[in-house]
Amino acid sequence: MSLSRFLTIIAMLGLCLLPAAAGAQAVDDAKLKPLVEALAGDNFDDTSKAVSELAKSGAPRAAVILNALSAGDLYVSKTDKSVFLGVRDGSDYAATDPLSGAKLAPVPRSAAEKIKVNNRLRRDIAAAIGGLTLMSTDATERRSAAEAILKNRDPESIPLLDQAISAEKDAGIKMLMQRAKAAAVLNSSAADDVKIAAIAEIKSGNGREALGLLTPLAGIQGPVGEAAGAAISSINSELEIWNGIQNIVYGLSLGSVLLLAAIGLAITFGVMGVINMAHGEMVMIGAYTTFVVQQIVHASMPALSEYSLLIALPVAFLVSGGIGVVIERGIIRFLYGRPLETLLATWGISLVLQQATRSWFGASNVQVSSPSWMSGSFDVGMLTLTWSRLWIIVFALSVFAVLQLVLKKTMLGLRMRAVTQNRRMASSMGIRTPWVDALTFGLGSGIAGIAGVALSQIDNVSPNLGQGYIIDSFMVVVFGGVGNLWGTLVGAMSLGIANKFLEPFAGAVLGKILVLVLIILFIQKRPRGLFALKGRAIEA
Amino acid sequence: MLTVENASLHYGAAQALRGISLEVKPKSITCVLGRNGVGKTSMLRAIVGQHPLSSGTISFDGSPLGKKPPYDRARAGIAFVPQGREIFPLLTVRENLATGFAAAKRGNRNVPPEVFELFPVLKTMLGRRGGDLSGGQQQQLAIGRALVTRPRLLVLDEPTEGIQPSIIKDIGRAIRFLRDQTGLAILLVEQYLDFCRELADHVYIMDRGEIVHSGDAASLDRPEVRKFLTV
Amino acid sequence: AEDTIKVGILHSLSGTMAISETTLKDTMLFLIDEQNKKGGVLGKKLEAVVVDPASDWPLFAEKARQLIEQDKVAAVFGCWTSSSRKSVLPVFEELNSLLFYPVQYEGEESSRNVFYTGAAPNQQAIPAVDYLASQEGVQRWVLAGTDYVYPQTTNKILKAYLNAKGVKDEDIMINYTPFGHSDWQTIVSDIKKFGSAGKKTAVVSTINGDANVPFYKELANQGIKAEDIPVVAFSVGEEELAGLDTKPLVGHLAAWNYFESVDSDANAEFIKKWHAYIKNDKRVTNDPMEATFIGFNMWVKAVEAAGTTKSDAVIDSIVGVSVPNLSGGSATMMPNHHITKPVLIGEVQDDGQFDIVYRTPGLVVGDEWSDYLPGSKDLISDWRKPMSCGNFNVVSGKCGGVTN
Amino acid sequence: MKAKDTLLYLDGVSVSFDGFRAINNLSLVLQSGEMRAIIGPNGAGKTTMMDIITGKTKPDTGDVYFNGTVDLTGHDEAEIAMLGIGRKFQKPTVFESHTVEDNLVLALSGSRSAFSALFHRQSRDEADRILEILYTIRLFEKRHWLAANLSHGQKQWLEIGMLLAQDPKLLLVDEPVAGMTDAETAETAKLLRDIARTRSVIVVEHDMHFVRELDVKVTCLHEGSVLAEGSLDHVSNDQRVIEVYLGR
Amino acid sequence: MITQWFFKHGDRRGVIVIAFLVGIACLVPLLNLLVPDTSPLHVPTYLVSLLGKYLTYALLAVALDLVWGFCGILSLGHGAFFALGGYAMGMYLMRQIGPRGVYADPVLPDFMVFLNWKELPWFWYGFDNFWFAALMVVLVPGVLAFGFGWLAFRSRVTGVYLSIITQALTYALLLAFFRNDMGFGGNNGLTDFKDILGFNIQAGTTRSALFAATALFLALAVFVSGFIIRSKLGKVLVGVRDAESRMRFLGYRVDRYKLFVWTLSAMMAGIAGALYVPQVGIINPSEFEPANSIEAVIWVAVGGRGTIIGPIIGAVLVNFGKTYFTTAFPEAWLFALGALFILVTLFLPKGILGLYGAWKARRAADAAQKDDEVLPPVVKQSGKRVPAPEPQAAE
Ligand SMILES: Nc1ncnc2c1ncn2[C@@H]1O[C@H](COP(=O)(O)OP(=O)(O)OP(=O)(O)O)[C@@H](O)[C@H]1O
Ligand SMILES: Nc1ncnc2c1ncn2[C@@H]1O[C@H](COP(=O)(O)OP(=O)(O)OP(=O)(O)O)[C@@H](O)[C@H]1O
Ligand SMILES: NC(N)=O
Ligand SMILES: [Mg+2]
Ligand SMILES: [Mg+2]
Repeated sequence: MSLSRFLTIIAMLGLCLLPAAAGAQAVDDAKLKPLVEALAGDNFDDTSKAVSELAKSGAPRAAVILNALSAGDLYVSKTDKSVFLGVRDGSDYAATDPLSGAKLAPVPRSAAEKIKVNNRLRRDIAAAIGGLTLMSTDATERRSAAEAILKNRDPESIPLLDQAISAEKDAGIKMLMQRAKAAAVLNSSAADDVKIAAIAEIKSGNGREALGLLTPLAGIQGPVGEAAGAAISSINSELEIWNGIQNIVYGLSLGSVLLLAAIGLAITFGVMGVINMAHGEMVMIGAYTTFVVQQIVHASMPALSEYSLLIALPVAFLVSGGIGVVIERGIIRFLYGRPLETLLATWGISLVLQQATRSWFGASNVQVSSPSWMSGSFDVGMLTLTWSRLWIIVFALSVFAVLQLVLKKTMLGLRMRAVTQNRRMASSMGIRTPWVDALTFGLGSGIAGIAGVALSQIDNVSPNLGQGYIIDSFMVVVFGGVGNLWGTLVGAMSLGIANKFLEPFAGAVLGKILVLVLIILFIQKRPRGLFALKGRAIEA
Repeated sequence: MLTVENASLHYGAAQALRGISLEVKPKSITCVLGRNGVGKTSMLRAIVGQHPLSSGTISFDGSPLGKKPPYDRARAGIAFVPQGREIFPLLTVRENLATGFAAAKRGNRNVPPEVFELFPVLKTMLGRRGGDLSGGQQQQLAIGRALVTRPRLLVLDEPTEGIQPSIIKDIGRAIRFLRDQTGLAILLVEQYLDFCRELADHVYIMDRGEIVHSGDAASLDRPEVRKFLTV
Repeated sequence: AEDTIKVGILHSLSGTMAISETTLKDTMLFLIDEQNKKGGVLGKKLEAVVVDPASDWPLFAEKARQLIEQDKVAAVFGCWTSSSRKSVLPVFEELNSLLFYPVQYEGEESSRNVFYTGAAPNQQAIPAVDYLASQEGVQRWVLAGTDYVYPQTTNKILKAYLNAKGVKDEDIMINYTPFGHSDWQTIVSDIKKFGSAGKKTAVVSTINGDANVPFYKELANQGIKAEDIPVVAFSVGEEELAGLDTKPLVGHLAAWNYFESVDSDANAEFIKKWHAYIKNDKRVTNDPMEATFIGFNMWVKAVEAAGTTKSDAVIDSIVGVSVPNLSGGSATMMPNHHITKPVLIGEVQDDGQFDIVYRTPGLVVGDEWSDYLPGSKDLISDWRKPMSCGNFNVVSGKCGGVTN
Repeated sequence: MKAKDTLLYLDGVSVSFDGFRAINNLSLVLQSGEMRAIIGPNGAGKTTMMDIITGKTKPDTGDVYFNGTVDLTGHDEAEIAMLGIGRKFQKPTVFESHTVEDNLVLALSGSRSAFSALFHRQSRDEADRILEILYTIRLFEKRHWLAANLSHGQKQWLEIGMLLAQDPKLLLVDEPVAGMTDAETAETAKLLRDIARTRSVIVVEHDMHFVRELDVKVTCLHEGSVLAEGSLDHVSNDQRVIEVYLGR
Repeated sequence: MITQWFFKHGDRRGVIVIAFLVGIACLVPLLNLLVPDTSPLHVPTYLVSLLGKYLTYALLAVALDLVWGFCGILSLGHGAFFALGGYAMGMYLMRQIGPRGVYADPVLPDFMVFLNWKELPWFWYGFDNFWFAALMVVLVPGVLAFGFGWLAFRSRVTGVYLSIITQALTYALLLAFFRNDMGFGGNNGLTDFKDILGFNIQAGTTRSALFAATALFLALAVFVSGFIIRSKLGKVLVGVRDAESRMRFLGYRVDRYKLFVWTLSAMMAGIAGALYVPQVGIINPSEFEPANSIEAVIWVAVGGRGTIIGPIIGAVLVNFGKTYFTTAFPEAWLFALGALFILVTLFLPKGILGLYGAWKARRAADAAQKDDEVLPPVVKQSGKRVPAPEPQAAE
């Protein structure tokens, strides 16, 4: 039985190879022209059909044409219905003949229409191109070709894959191809044992993806179904563990965001005792500074675009810090000794800053783009972690470390603490209190500003940005224990992790409510926060 | 070295000093006495710049201090040991002492050894938070902290308050030592008569915001002077 | 301009909703300006009265009352959130004035004094789901929304609709998040998980304003591509995309009744004039702007027809009024005070615009009382005389709200 | 020794802060009607001992009994105060935004319940008592002043006044004469001796003249335990006391 | 009798305020209902409900000042009590609609019908009865405040820690009430009210009556607060504000005192909310927003903390400013309001009422000058104004 099955497969392989062999022969352009023209069909079904035919034709430029279609660079002339590759050039399209690659006369924009693609088409094209580029010399093309087939699971590509697998040198791509093949096999009418081998192959890969491929099989009666079922439950139990890990990692990541948002406040409020309702606006100003810096960099130094965030960091620090200094000198300094009134004044400041931003930049979001090193994600086991989140964790911890160093190890830090504990006496010790006050508030604000740079990567940049963080920030600082930077760190992280552990079973809304209730109850146990300062020193 | 001329001071509507004049000579110990609430602390606050005068002048080294803020006065060499200690509660003892570096010259940014000789307890408690110390320990810290600035004029407001007898003696010795060795001028407000009598080169007595007596230490034993200090 | 007709503009210019509503205030000023260039209405110039209800719902009610009683405006254009509309509704009814409400909403309302020029759920959500099911072959659905009435109701309707089409409960995941939610890691990862069951999966998003940018950023970063798990949104338009880098989001969808990319002469002209008015070529247009445009023109036409701005007359004359919309057709005010609209599905492009991939063949009439909710399926609304009832129960044959 | 028949009984009390032993196996007994002076170097644990008695600090180990039977470690500050233990703090603490008179009104003995406070009307007796105290502490003229505006010494007096108003069975007085003139010191000593006729008093002071004038048994604490006890002459001749406390 | 007693025990300013409030409680409705539209004395209905709304805010502010100004408890969550009172009233008004709702359900409110609720949840029982609802108006905020306060004061949570957990409380309630599942109408809240105690809620007479009721309740609140502050209990509270632990050493059970005013204040806030809802016609979760509570704190600060009248002035003034500015400069009004807050803090450290206090102090000082005697900077006996030193934050 297994022999006969083997023979059938051989036969099938042979059949499948036929079109590929046919494709190897050159086909003259005239025959292809109607195919290309058919891409501009009236509905997506027609286009889709044209795509697969074009791919099967094996025309050397098919990949180019299909890529262009997918990218939206293929146009159809309104007058003669001819199809061309277009690039926007003022009010015209610079046109190229899709088949020959020859330059054509420019076509006015109004005379041509883009050939529309939707998701389904894009998927079809990717799969079609996948077949065409599986043997490409470019590794990335081969990789995406394999990925496309893995998604599309077309049994027809099995022979192609075999060919490619044997030629493949890159181990990673090879594995991907093998998985693609396994996926295709599962989708074919291959024999049970071949399928079971394929299941093993799939199971060794990415867990989530494997689940997606295997779940439909689980219902099948017989050995394949059983094998799939076993594979699924083993993947699932592994996923359980990874879920726990994921909660912790995501919790740390959320915690880092909270930490960043709160850390400036830990200075202006925690150290200085100013109930700084304008803290959120300092964060917002940092985010807007990032926006402006990016605009300038894009416009005048496009080469540095990738690093505009790094440029924005010091600028945001200076801008927010500078505004902080101005606020301190202009308003806050008259309020030392009456901290509750700082609430009123800074609330006023926050209203003014919000409205100023709104008048200046408009009420809606502005766009801050992410450099490539902060885009995308990577997998660790079954956990997906995005680069932006990772960098934010790293960044938050670094900011924390630097700040801790400044406060604990520098003369400035000592003076800041002395001034905020007893301004009058600090002055009598020779400390220039106005200076120190301005610098402290500036430092807190500046740090809020650089937090804004980081938050611009994951959140809205709008005049309301700060409002979204102010409550959480106060919560973190107070939960951790006012005046204790370590408390802020641990507070932020524990709130983040608590949130992430509650979210899966309580849902995001109830989870958040529960966290708030936990904070209320926790404060009963520790009325001065997580890292409460103890002893007489507090009452002194 | 320090001259106060015709100084008046108000708290809101209430007048606490009424045209006070006094002088502190270099290398000398000047002692001010008076009952509770006569304005001693107010005068010291005016000298160190913590409260503005409503009229009159204070000059240090011949130049009027005017509206100079406290930190400039500290940097000019006036150190202050306030009533009620006012140490920084959340800073450690070491850090409390280090706050004095702000007013010290660059080369002098260390704790002079006399401080630990005088108050050995501070050395054992360097890592403890100032606010956790006992009252007397805090008082010792406050004096030590003032010495860290290497002042030329040391202003002390009831420095013996709450300090154990043996250390009071030490403080007396130290003050004298500082006057003799480093040429420090000292302005001392005290209630502790014996302490004053032993130390003072010159004494003033205040009553109701005015100076009512000025003389040497011996004059304190005169009955007409004594009456200012009775109830 | 001694004798003018005053028009109230009641959109938040500060607070959380300013982000969306400010544009509508500008749109109204633009439309009034255009109308005045054409000579105004009934021979009088229009005069805008702008107030800022500051995203504060009771303030909406206060401002509405002030506009009507103090400023004596002929009609008010405004509100965005349903809460704000709910808070002004009694005021409009009590003082018998007119409100034109330009935003898509959950339905389940029909007031004699309010004209709903945004979409009802059947003019947005249901066609979008149909599109995904037929064109993308979606079998598994994530209904993700912000935890408030509009998403909850829409999802209720959608769930009933999907169930009716044979989708099982296990293939529907419903997820709610708080307002302004910004940490989407877990949810996006859950969506991924839900999508790896071997069936084509899509997300139907009723996530509100602020939360969208972080949601899409996370979506992009975690690599959920439109080809794998498409997201179709009902509250994400050109204005929202302006805050996003859309390159990783190409192919995700939105369902509206208008897109800036609509290819029509009316739209081209509207955009041109808008840019000229606002003096900024980069300002986008969006669906609520179109709804405002339609509502305003309907009001103008109804006033001209009635020959007066008096509320009762306008209410009588406006039903049946038809004005051009921006997508090349026209919109008609129906007896239920909702309008007819085409439904468009667009895919996000890398330039922040939408490519229209689907358009309903005809116009869809806004359904105020959803057919998919048990409590309202028997209700209809018809404000024409003699029925003049917003909630007529076809089974009992009674008008619910007025008689017992 | 038995706790019974004593007013205050401390036995084997220890307390440490972050590993530092501030009170170390301290035992102290006070009979009712007794006045005791406590001396000892700075940091010996005198204030901490008062903190323990008044419920501010809980001891790590040891017994603290009041009136022979009441275990003070099981009560909070307010309850202990209501038992009849009053305290004057080392650093004067008064209610700064109340007038001098209101400070005394608040301290005046009587019901502490919120309800009675709401409907409280000052009786003649109470008014007289306040006047009397105002004269005693020499703040009669300043009775309408806000306490915030008093000088340091005046606050000391006000606090003594509050203690008097409270009329407790046991008075704990931490450095009452710090910042007082010699004449006032003598006055205070007289006052305390008067009080001690009817109540028990513990006084902490560094002023030896004052302690001498009190003329009572003296306990010298050192490093959290009793170093010497007895008459002042006895204690002040103790070599160890001279060594750590009095100096030469 | 009562007036006699009142004049003897109330201080003069309190009496004036109460008399004024009672006066407008009569006058405004009269001017609205009896004076013809054309008369310049006519008070339009628009203004009546606007003033009514301001006065409910003023009542909230008085409640807040009772705990903050006099007892040092800075609540950043008083809006929660206000909103709960409002919801209790809203539930009554909802039930009053009866079968007149759009779905004509005799029992279920509209939002329950369309969200497919089958029966009335238990916590809606009884709200068809006005007196039950009225009881709940004070009981629900009262019980919540009592429970919350009992925990917090017993654990000695003070200062910013207390402030922040009050904020957490209102924030949690905000999120909870947002949920449709809670059965309070989700974010749309309760609205579309028809009548109250059988009177049409939109009728001019009803509005006037509600206004009068609000003014009278505010007068009552002023009276009660004044009574408390002038009593020994008031002195204890101020003592707690200044030196809580010292108060304990005097034998006062500080937690009970705090709990008493805290709960009372929450109940007052609940009444304010209950009066607010019929006048604005809607209650929804946004009333729980932390920003609303902070705003209430700001009214108190602007008017003058630690006074009874200051909060009223602050609430009315700030809200009048908001009403006026949002119309006069809709695009820039936040600049005006923000600047107002900043300027008040900088130049009127004691709030607007502080101006008066400063003026009085100056007069006292002038008098003192003549005496040539060191006179007290603040002459006070009646407890009218108690300057508040700041609790030391973060030290
Ligand atoms: N901040 C203040 N506001 C108002 N009056 C004050 C203030 N500080 C002190 N006074 C008053 O000014 C007068 C002088 O006070 P000062 O503190 O200078 O007295 P003192 O001589 O140092 O007294 P003591 O010996 O008690 O320390 C006193 O009557 C006091 O009540
Ligand atoms: N909370 C605390 N944390 C750390 N150390 C403390 C704390 N409280 C007290 N101490 C230490 O305990 C010791 C005893 O302090 P205490 O205040 O009781 O001394 P005292 O006898 O009253 O001294 P003084 O005469 O100076 O007032 C001191 O060394 C002090 O530094
Ligand atoms: N109506 C809405 N989108 O709230
Ligand atoms: Mg003094
Ligand atoms: Mg002590």
